[in-house]
Order: sequence, then structure tokens, then C-alpha cells
Amino acid sequence: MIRVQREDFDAAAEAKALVAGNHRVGSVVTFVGLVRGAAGEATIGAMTLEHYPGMTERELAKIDAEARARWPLEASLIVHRYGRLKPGDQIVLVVTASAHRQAAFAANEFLVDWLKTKAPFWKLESTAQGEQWVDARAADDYAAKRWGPK
Amino acid sequence: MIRVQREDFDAAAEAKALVAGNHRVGSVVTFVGLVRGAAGEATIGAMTLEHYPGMTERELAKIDAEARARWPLEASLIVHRYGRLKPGDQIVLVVTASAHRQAAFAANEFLVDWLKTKAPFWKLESTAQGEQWVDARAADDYAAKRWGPK
Amino acid sequence: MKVLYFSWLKTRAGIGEETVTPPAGVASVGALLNWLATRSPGHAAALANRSVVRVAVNQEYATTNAPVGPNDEIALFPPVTGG
Amino acid sequence: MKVLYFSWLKTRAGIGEETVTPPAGVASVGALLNWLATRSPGHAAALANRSVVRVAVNQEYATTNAPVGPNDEIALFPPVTGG
Repeated sequence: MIRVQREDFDAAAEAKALVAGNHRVGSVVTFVGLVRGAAGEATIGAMTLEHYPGMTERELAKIDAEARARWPLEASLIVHRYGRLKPGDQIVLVVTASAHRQAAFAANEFLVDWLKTKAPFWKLESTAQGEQWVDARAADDYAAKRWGPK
Repeated sequence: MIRVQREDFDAAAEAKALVAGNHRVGSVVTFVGLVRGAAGEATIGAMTLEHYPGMTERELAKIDAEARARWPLEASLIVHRYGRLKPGDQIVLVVTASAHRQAAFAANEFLVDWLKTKAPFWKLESTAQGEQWVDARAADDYAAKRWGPK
Repeated sequence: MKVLYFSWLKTRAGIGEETVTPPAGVASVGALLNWLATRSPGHAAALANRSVVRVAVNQEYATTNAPVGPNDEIALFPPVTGG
Repeated sequence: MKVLYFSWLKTRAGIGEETVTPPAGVASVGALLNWLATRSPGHAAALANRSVVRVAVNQEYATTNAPVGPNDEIALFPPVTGG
């Protein structure tokens, strides 16, 4: 399942609803990405996430389907926010549930790596020096590539 | 931080409290282990977790310190329950928080792997066929060994 | 043909969305980018460094030689930075 | 010397905790296990397969040749299965 929304999310409530009543689930891994308070030397006042409505949902759904095809997951969920956020705010939630922990951990890392290089979101940081679009990190491409071709 | 308790836990509340006000944290990874509803062919009615009070806390604290030494974590938490649990109940919570996701993911997997082979807990499964102590899994030893000597 | 610009491509081009009718010969992503770059100094600045311009045709990632037609939605944006 | 048994070692030995005074020659974990196995058929059954008996001395994992003394807390248990 995937969702793109302006609103905040409750990670535990989402994870609980996702596996409720499914007693085949033994491991639930949850990733939450937060807005950090600094970019290098500069203090971040706010962060605005722009996205491409329509394509975002398609890309997240494709990534989710890919993870479901690669690992024996009982359930998975991606929730990604857009709009204006403050340091400490939640940006993204990825939940993976499986009978065994290896699948839940690996699928979760895969989803986070891939959504960072595929999902059409762009971060605009506001600091005392003004507004600045965040550059893509080569480390993210590298992290995504280790999973092989999509 | 580590805690051993009979009571259930609220994973999101624990994670939130752990990183509250720390704007260096960009990634929070949460692992929750649940009681599964079946062991092979047998349906599990209940699961009792016995432990060694005192040594349990020492081992968890050692594992936690080892993870903190290996990865640049902003915060970490292990909560492990004992006593009688039902399928779907939460057994263990591991939370790791870091500036970057790689450290949070790796430290979390390390903690789960190590606590499964080091922390003195033993599972007793109750099925229609009676009570049975769960055997240690060779796969868990193997998973823990990939992190090298402790 | 609808063209969308995101992130700093939107800022540089000075426009977020426009409907364009390129000449008949403009039938691929690459040709479209070349033609769009001639529309204004802002467009030229936005498209100056093609190595950091990603393209989607009808909301799917596309390469330079992918075909484009009058009914397509083309989106231009830098490498993504979500998550 | 206090000896604790957990999981199926407790079930087989028929006791969870006992205070024992082994002979003076019993000064290592290995010697203690040999001596404990003689205390009852249950003890013998619990300790029959040493490869699945783990030992802690004063709440720290210990190997067969680790020393044990009168004031120590010794715990015997199978490989752990928590998490």
C-alpha cells in the first residue's frame, strides 16, 4: 500500500493496522525519515517538499510491487508527505512485515533506497541564507544500485 | 537504553520519546517482534517467555553498548518482554536513530541478531499437543556471526 | 502537448506548466528539449546542463530518444531528493 | 554456591534453584557439571548433552574451564531463543 499526503502520520497506528489479525507476521520493521535541523553549517528553518502528483503515486506503487515480488512480505506500506515541514517533523514512513526478520529488514532498506532515487519529490530548504533546492546525493544512487536492476 | 518488562509497549511513543528534540536525527528504524500463530503444523495457543533476571539486563546493556560503539547512533532502545503472550502480541522492540539511514538500519539488524543469540530468554510454546520449549535456530547463530566477534 | 517543470527547473524556466505546439519535426524527448531551450533565456538556463535533467513522458521515466506527441504530458525535473 | 536452572534444564532437573556445596576438588565449570550430574537422575538427564548446555558464572557467559567458587552464582540453560 502507498499513500501521498500533506498530513502527519502515526507510525505505530499504521504498523498495527497493517498487521492486525495476521498471525503469520513475526517481524515488523518501520523506517521513519525526519527533517534534520542542519544542512552542513546552516540551520534549517523549514523544508518544503514538492512532488509530481500522479507520477509520485505510480512510482511508489511500482517500488512497492517490486519489493513484494522480491521478498515474502505479509504486508508493506509507504506513506510520503509533501508540503512545508519543520525540523523534527516526519517525512516518510516505510513499514514491512514478514514471518521472518531478514525479509522485513531487507525489503525495508530496499524500499527506502529506491524511493529516494525514483519517487519524484524535491526538497527545498529554508535557512537564514535563503532558500536552496537540495542536491541529489551520489550516495543514494550508490545505495539503490546495490539491489541490482529494477 | 534497555528495559525488560512484563507489560506491553507502545512502539511509536517509545521511538518518539527517544528522539524528541534531537534534530540531528534523520532516520529512525524500529523493529517489533511478534508472537506468530503457528509453529510448523501446530497452532500456537500461547507463548511463555522465561528469562534470567539480572543477566538479561546485563546482556542487553552490553549488546546496546556494542552497537553504540560500532555505529554513529543518536539514540537506541531495546525493550524485551517476558511472561505469557498470545499470537499477535509484541515480544521485543528495538529502536535505532541516526543522522543517516545506513547506520540506523545496520545497528538495528545487529541488535536483533545479537539479542537473539545472547540475551537469556527461552520461549515455551503451548499448542494442542502440549507445551514445548522452542529450539534455538542455527540460522540465528549464522545471522549473528556475520557481524564478526563481539 | 503539456510540459511541466519541477524544482529548480521551474524556478529557472520561470514557469511551472505550459501547453506548447512544437514544430512537426520535434518528435523525441531530445528534440523537444532542444526546442524548449529556445523559448526564453529562462528555458535555456533551466536546460543548460542536460545531465541533471530527468524526463517523464506520461508520468513514466523516459530517455532522450523516447517519442513524444501532441497528446503527451512531459515533465522535466532534476534528480529526486525525497525520502 | 548457588545453581540456577532455566528452560528445559529446569524441567529435567526438577529444580529451578539450589544451593550446593561440592567437594573441594570441584573448582571449574566442567568439574561442577560432572558433579551436579551425579546428584539425581533428573540432573543427569538435564546435563546429558553438554553441547546444548550454556553456563553463566555470576551472570556472565563462561566456558568449561572457567573457575567456580563457593560465593558464585552459576546458571545452566539451553541456547537462548528470545527476540
